[in-house]
Amino acid sequence: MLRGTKSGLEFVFAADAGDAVLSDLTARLSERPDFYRGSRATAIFQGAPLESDAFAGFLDTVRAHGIDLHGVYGAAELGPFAERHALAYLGEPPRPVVTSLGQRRPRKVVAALTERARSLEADFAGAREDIARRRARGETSVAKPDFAKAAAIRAGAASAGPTVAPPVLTVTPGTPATLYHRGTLRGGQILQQIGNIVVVGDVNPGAELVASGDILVFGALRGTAHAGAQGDTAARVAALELAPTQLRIATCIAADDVKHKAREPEVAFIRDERIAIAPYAKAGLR
Amino acid sequence: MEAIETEITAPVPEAPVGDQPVAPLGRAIVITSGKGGVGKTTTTANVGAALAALGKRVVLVDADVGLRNLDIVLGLEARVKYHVLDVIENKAELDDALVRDKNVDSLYLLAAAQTREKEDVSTEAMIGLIEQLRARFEFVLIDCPAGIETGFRNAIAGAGHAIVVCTPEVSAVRDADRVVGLLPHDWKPELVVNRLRPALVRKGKMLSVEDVDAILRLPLLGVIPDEPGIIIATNKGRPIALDEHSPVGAAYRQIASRLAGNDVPPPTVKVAEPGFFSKFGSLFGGR
Amino acid sequence: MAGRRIVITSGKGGVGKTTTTANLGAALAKRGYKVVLVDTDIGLRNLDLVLGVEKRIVFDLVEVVEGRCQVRQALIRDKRFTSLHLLPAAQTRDKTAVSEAQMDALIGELAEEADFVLIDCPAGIEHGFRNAVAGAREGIVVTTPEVSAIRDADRVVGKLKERGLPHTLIVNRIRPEMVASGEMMTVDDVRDVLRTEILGIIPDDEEVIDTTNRGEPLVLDPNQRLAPIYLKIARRLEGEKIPLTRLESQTFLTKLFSIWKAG
Amino acid sequence: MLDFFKSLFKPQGSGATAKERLRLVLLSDHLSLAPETIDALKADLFDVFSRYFEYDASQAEVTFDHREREVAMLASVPILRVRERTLPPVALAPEPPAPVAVAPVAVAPVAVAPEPPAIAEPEPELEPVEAEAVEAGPAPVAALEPEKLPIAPAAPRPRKRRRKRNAAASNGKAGVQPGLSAGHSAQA
Repeated sequence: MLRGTKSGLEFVFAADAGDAVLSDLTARLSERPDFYRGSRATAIFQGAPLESDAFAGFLDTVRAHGIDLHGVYGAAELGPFAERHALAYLGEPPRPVVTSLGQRRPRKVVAALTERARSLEADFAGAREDIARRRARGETSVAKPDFAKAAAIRAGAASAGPTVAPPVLTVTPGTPATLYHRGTLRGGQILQQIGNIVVVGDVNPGAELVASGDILVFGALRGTAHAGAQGDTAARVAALELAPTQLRIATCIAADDVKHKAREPEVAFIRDERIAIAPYAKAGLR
Repeated sequence: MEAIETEITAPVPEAPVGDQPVAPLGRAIVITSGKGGVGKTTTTANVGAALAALGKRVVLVDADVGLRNLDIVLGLEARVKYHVLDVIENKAELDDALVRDKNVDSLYLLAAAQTREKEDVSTEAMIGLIEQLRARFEFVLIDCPAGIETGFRNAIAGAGHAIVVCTPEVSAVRDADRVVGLLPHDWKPELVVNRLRPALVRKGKMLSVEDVDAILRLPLLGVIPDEPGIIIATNKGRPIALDEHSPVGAAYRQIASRLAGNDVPPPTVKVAEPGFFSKFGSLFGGR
Repeated sequence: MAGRRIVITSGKGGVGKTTTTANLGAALAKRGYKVVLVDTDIGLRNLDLVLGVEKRIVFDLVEVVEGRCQVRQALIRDKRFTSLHLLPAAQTRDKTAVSEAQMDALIGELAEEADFVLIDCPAGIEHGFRNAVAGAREGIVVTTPEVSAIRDADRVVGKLKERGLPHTLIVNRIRPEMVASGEMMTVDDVRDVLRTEILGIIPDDEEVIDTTNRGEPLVLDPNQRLAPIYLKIARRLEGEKIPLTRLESQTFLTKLFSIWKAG
Repeated sequence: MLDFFKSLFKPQGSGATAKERLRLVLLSDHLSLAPETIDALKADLFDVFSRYFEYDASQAEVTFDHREREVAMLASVPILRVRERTLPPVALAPEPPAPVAVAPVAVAPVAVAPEPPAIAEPEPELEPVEAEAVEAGPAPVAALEPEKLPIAPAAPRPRKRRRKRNAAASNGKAGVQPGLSAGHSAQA
């Protein structure tokens, strides 16, 4: 299975994985030939390493795609296997951080994303890689809100009489406050906030909400929402009608392809590196 | 030279002289939409003609510099001598640039410049011009250009109220929504749904008025059915609002009387069946 | 050899520019060409909607120009036509975010690896129009047989001539029954008035509204009446000489028949 | 034969009127005369009219008409009252009567660019228009060879005439009392 994480791409080989997995992974890569060019990757063997020369062939295609496979995680005896393939042996596989949801696990907790959504995941791996690399260089993935410009617009707007509403509505930086906005957010408007955002009203397609904390929409979220924009994977997005054009939490991206016309409020959060959507009432996430 | 016809007609109205009680300032309304080709110019011409037919003194301002069309829809293209920029650049008096409609007496047109750029008009000049017109007319309807660039900003700068024209079609609704987001917050824009085809709505092939309202959430001013008669009227250069037995004309007259303040029952929508909305789930939520 | 850089423009909005760009692009892709569609209508993004890929946009044209991502990361590949790509416009920016020079360079870069780069031009003749035309080397003017659309198309033809760009004309939304009854101008009328060569004639069809709502270019569906017409226009664009199907002649005969029947 | 036969059947619907109006509008757009010059020409014509009689400016029309081989300019001007004594002719001499004499001017970015105007294409129907159009025009304007024709007049015409027009205009145009309908004649 191919997975994109904060530290880059990861090829995960389950214990019982046979050679078929290799050809599947090669096919996945060739589908988007140069999308992952220049990204770093590691291989994780949950079981015994694949001794066959098919693995060597796999390594060649990985390098052909310009992916720098620099290390292998796995059980102890992986050392010689790693040297044979000129890879660094990195020891035990990293334990995925799973925040426990408590006993009352809701039965149909996760509206599982469809196959098409999962393929989107792979599609966005390159994008995630790029964001991760830029964060490593200290840049935020989202352009820092330009407070000076917003203030100027607001100042300018005040003096020039009936003029156009400022496209960017922002709040003074510093205290991670919550930006409260009443009224429908129209296409093309963007709310950026260090902290949380609460919107009472709809967020129409084409509008964007970007917050470093949580996002709550007391209405229909049809536009794009990006919570935990500075890497906070605990951030959540909730709405009475969650039908976003696109949903991002920290570095995870998902498009709501599931045709679930839920009649109830829902919340989206991160569970093992992926965005999960659950009915708000049952999610037990208070 | 062609023989000069002799014909006695009433001259152009004069600005009210100082001592007359200064009439209350007219209402400046901008007709906008974001997306082009949804019927802004046709709506401006027909609502203007209908208001004038009710005896109101109306001026139509074509703010679409470089893409002048209001004159052709009204059939006055031959009578335009001076345009907005001439007045703003003091090359002509406002009186000379005002062209009177050939069908309705109290309807006047101030045409756009055809060979100039939108950036040639400054926002302050536009506001000044609209103020001048509000002093002399009860209604100043401004035909706004498509898009959200300089032309759009100048068109809405002088106005105090907006009518958003939208066709029941996905990208038109989205662009209208974008424009409403750019209008000053204290305005209460009203919606006109244009070119509705009830048969298509029943077949679920076209958005219903409810679907459009679900996104835009604006008070509904009028619904205009899609009739070939409109193309014929534009070809002839005669507003269809003056045609008694045309359903489209009636719709425009209804909008005009609603603007003139007589309380007219809200627009009834013939389509009762479930809209396109329910069949395809949330409108933009995907298939 | 770098691909052809064609701007699809019209002056007046709502005449079918974006639908034509999407379907012409799909038709060319279906014929095996590598096609990149560029939406330059910054602030009023619609091409993604017509292609049904609005959910997959991560980066957009302005972010590419500002260097915040590489071109290949912003390009969205259509799932149905593997050789059709879209570079989406930005939604929360305005047209001044990009300059004519940047646009010319960007289109040049795209044309290196594509056979056709179709630029969907915004309505009007302001900054957006100048950006779209700056990147183009050829033009297709879309109009409808309606008075103000033709007048705006005439203005745009003048501007393309000013820049020395070769251009052809697509007459969209012709209603044969209204042409027959003399209530609508014929294609020849439009050509005489605009004095430009005709690339294609597209009759009015209510199905188009449905396909745009569902985000599926109609070239996809063979039993769509308009699908073969877009394919024929694509072949003409490639240089094939295909005679224009005269819509009126077909309606002229039906008119004759109706008179005989009524008489 | 088909065309003749077809024309029998196609009644003169609004499509034909639309084409006609469009052709005129585009013609005035296209004619190598910049619309400003056409407007200036129209304004001069109305100035000349106003020296001889009072007319209703809002109803006056100046259009171009395509005759078989040339373009005619038609003025239809409703007269209110003929002047007893005509106003002294405005001395035309000092004013540069035709913009032709003006030095080469930086061309304003007008639709018609320095390269040969659209009409120059070998369109048989329009070709002669170019050469004869101006002579056939009624206004006694100096002959304007097409190539030397600058796209836009260099300096806006001096405003001197404007005052005379206003003088003429002020007594000619009585203020419209609200409710005065067009039919009712307003004797100035």
